[in-house]
Amino acid sequence: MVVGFAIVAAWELVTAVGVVAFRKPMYNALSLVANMLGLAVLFLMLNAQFLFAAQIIVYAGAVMVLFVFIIALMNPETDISFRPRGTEWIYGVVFGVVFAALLGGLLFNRGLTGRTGAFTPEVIAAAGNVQTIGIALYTRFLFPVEVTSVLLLVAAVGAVYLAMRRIR
Amino acid sequence: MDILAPLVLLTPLAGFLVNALFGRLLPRRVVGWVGAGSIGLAFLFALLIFSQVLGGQKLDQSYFTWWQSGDFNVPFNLYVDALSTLMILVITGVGFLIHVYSIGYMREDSGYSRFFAYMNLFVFSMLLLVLSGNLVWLIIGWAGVGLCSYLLIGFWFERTSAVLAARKAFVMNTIGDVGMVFAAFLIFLNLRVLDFQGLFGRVHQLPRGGTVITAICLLLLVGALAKSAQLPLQTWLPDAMEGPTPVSALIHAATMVTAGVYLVARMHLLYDWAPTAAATVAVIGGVTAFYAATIGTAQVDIKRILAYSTMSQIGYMFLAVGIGAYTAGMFHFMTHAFFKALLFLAAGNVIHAFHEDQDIRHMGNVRAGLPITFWTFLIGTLSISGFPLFAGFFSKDEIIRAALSAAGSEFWLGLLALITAGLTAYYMFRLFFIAFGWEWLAHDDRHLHEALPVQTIPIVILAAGAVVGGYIPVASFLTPVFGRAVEVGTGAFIGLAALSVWVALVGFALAYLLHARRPELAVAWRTRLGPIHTLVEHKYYIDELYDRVFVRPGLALARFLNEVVEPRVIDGAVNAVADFTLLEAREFRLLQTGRVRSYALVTLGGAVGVLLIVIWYLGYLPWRSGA
Amino acid sequence: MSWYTLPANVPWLTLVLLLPLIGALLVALTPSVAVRVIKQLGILTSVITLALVVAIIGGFQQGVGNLHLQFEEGLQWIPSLGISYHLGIDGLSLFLLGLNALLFLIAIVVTDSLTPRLKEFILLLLILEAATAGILLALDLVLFYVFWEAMLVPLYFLIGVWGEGRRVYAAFKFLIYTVIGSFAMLVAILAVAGINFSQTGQLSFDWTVLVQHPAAGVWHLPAGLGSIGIPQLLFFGFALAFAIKMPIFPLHTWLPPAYTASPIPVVIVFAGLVSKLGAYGFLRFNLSLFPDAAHSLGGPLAVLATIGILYGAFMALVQTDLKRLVAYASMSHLGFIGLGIFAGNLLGIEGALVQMINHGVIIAALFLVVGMIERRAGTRDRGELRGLAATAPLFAALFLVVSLAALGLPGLNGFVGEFLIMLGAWSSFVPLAVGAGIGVILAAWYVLRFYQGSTQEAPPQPARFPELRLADVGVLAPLLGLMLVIGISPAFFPAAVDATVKALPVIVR
Amino acid sequence: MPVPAYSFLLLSGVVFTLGAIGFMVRRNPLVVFMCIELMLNAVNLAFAAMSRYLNSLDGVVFAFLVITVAAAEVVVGIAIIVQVYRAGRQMDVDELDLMKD
Repeated sequence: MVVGFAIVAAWELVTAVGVVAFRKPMYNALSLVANMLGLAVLFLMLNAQFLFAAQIIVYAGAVMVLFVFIIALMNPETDISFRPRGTEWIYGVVFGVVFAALLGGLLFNRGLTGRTGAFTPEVIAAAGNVQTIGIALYTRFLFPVEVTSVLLLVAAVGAVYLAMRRIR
Repeated sequence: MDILAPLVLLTPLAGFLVNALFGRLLPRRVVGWVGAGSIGLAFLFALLIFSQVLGGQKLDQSYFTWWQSGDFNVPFNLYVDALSTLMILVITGVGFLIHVYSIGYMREDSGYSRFFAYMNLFVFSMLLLVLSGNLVWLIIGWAGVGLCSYLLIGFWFERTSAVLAARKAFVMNTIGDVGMVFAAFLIFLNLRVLDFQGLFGRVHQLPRGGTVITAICLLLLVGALAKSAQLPLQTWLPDAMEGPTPVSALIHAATMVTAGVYLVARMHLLYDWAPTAAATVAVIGGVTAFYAATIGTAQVDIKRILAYSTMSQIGYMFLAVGIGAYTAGMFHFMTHAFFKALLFLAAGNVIHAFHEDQDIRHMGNVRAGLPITFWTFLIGTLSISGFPLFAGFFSKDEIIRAALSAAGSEFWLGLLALITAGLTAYYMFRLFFIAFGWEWLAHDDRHLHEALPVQTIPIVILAAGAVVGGYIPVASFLTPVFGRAVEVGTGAFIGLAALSVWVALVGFALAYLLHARRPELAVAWRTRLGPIHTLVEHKYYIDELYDRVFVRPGLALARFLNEVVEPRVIDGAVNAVADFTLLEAREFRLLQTGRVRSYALVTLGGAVGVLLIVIWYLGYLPWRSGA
Repeated sequence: MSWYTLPANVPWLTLVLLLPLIGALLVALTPSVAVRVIKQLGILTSVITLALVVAIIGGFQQGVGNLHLQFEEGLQWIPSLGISYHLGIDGLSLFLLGLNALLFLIAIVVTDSLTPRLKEFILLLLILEAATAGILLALDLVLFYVFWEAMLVPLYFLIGVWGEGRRVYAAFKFLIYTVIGSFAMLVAILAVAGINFSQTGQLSFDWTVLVQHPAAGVWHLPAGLGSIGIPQLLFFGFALAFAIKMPIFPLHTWLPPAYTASPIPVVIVFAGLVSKLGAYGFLRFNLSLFPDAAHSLGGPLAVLATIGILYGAFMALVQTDLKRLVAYASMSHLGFIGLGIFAGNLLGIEGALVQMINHGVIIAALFLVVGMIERRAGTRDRGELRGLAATAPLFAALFLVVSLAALGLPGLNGFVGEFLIMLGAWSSFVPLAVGAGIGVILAAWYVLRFYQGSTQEAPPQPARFPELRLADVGVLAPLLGLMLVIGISPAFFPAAVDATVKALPVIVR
Repeated sequence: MPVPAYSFLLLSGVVFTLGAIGFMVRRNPLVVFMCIELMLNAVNLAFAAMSRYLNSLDGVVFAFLVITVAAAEVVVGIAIIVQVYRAGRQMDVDELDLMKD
């Protein structure tokens, strides 16, 4: 188990660096696909089969296909210059590192706790993973789910509208 | 009586409402008789009350609540005793005669119904003032009187002078109202009552002559001074002559100016308890009597002379109530009501006959043209001058006697009153000789016409009152209120009477000499007295003084606030803050670059900050151990 | 009061809030060319609202209910934060609610049908009515805040769009001033709830909860700079919002431009009602939640209120624009209300309450009169008006009654409030009562200058000044009636509010 | 031996930071977008991990919602990028500053 996690974690880190560091957008996109697949594996290890499926279908499938299509369609050159303008990015990197350090400090201190719930792996296994999630989604989280669906609808309409219109 | 008292109030109010709401639709005859008739009816009710009060009855009845909260409980209650009965009799009786007179006097005025509406409201307010059983409603009546005087002084509102005079009267009266209101506060906060019955019962809880009772009495006095035109709040009264003449008669004889005297008399238990305040009343009264009389000697406007004579006579009344001779003061109030109403109404006839000219030097030969007016005016003059056996003689004499027989400072006030009596005789006969003239001063080419019977009959009735009013036993009627007046020995009585008659005769003789027998002497003396005459003629320049000290600085301060403080200082400070903010905003605007990255940087910084706070709270920072 | 009992299961107060909104919706659905329909809809809505409010006032029972609150309605809104939709009415808000309904009716009636964009105008007025009613009814601090801010939006547009002169400047100045105060109040609201949470463990923004646990504590400034009482600090936060709204000297400079720029229907509700909401806020929050701070800070505020009385009076003395004149007169009168509130005793506060109604009635009537003058004469400059009593006697007569009420003539309504306020002030701060008395004298002066300057002397100017029509008299009539009724027999007023005022924490303390 | 919870969280934090750094340094809007997706994924990982170790479903549900919202966001975002591209502008976030005050 630990070994498996170590391998996947390393995979994740490498692909994440790839997303940030490759010059060609297509490579970035492919790195991201790889990263997401790795993430899906991690979800499996966390006993979240439903998320695993959603991750593969929605992210690695739909979203990344969209990215790749667009990149292929527009065929942008290599990034004009890797270095952004201004000095903000330097502070950004510094902040990012500080952020990670703080987060790490927090984690190593085991500062994060939470209230334990009733859904132990055994309970989930007994009722079936997807069924449990489904019941939660459509009872306790009904309202957020509905709101999200509205959001999706709006996004779809917006995307169509934007795609139709030419910017003058 | 608990029904009669409101009826006395309601009939003038009904007259007011009819004339105010429908007056323009009604024919003039109806308007006039509604106006006068309502007062007449009130007089009849007052007579009924009088008969019951003679039988020893009193009334203190509350009709509805005005405000109740905690122990602040103010009802609308009416209080009828001998004092208020005397007041309502004079108010409605003399008021009725003045109303009847007005039917004739105002017959050609375009504001006929308005005039009667105001007059009825005036009488109503005055009745409310004297019948009210607590201070709040007294103040309401008090202010109503002030309002009506404002309305009637400014009756001819097209005239700028009338408008200004009305405003002056109102503002001065408001000063008095505020004084009254403050007095009411002190009374309530110290005694927790505002109704008279309770007040009279509890006033002795205060220390005698203490600060509180003195302050109460002095504040009440401020109200009384404003309403009764006594020093130093007297300047509105002469200007008030801008109103129609019947209004002057009503203000001076029956209503308004006597309210101050009534107030002090009504509150006599308080003034007895505050000797300093009472002495102040007496001093102000005596000084005002003298002051007004001196001014009266130098005026040429017939109504102004009468106005100063009123001020002077009210001064007598203040002197009387100030030294504790309440019955004498109220007695003089009654006789004064007769002869002053008479004088004003007769003067109104003369003014009408001389085509609204009020300058006494342009008048003359009245006896031939207006015989009734002439003779009644003479009766009035004799009465006010204190000639023996006329009404004024008895009442004025009583005041002077009371003052002279007292020890201490009142004695000097008595002497002043005596001198004033001489002055009164002088300026009244000066007026009479110049204006009403003898044949040798006649302006023959004028055709003078006597007034209508509706005007002369009230004057004749008043003249009768001015003659016989002195024989009415007011003192014994008022005994239940003030107690028995101090008896003076017969010898002293006759001696003092002879003295005052002698003084009056001196005044008469002087007037006869200077203005009838040898007018050139008057001219000579006027030049010889030069500056003093100018000073007196200009009312000691007190109007000008007030204008310089209060009115102009007030307006100047207002302009200064409006033009400098408001725009520069206050709004300036606000705008400075706004400008500073704008300046800062312009610098902060540079942060809005529009580039995604800078926004993201801020967001990231925020995330770091949040994390820091979380960690700090959980106590994981190295420099803070423990949660 | 309490001539009858209203059925208990009807959400009366929610109806008061909803009716104007329903009216606004109907107006919104009407085509904007149907001018008559729109105006009649507006009038109908406000008449029904007024009738409803009158029914509620009639059914109000003195001294009944939890904290003397009646017609209470409560619904959870954001339960996890202790925020609820809690409405209720007591002696503090009862008659103001009536004033609210009455003034909006008058405002809509006097709205000229030729007003451009009438539809939006009426719509905004109705929304404003709902917001102001909400301010009076809300018993949850967050709900109150929501209504308080919601009031600004329609008001801003009503001044900025339909105003005159420097209308955008005026509206913006008003907005900025108010928002600054509102933010201070928002912080104070959050702090009040937070402190209550730390003291009682119950997170609630409910007035009925907070009023029973007055905040306490002292905040020690760092570096030994002394300490500030926390109630005083919170008091200040609320006071800033309300003092600006009232306004209390020297926070008043938004007022003259805003009143001058507002069209007459707007200024009627603006001056007649909105300014009173500041005073109401003082009573509802400052004096109830921080009684100790009210005692310690009441003095300085009372001094400011008295300065306001005199300052407004002096300013009114020299104004030539009638609207500005009435604006300063209003400020002077509001100084009285402030003085009564900060006197902090029974009579002062009751006087302030009745004076709030009086001020609404009187100022609305004065602005109506100014509007009539302006519409007939085409000018508002005092110097260009003279002798109108000769051409329009009825107008002059009604104007006179309004003026007399404004200068506090005993027997009319202004006197009742001023008397009680000065009595209350006298028992707390004697010099301030004397200052207020001087203000009364100045009021006689400036009101008479105003009245006499425009209606008296000769020759009449402008020469043609049409007499009032029946409709004009009808608009003024309810206000004149109130002036007389409250002036002569105001006993109904303490009969309804006495229990509430006596139970105010600032008095109980 | 089970994997400790904080190792998942740590991984999540590192990936998130990488995404954030990428956001700060890249100029191609498409890549910036990908970095955002990376950060969202990192968060999802944290959600799922906490859900697992606290025996609660809330984290999973939230992760699901995040996926949905991310999908919506990508759709709209890419539509905007396409529009900008069509308008012939350079693919450079530093050039897109029309929102400047």
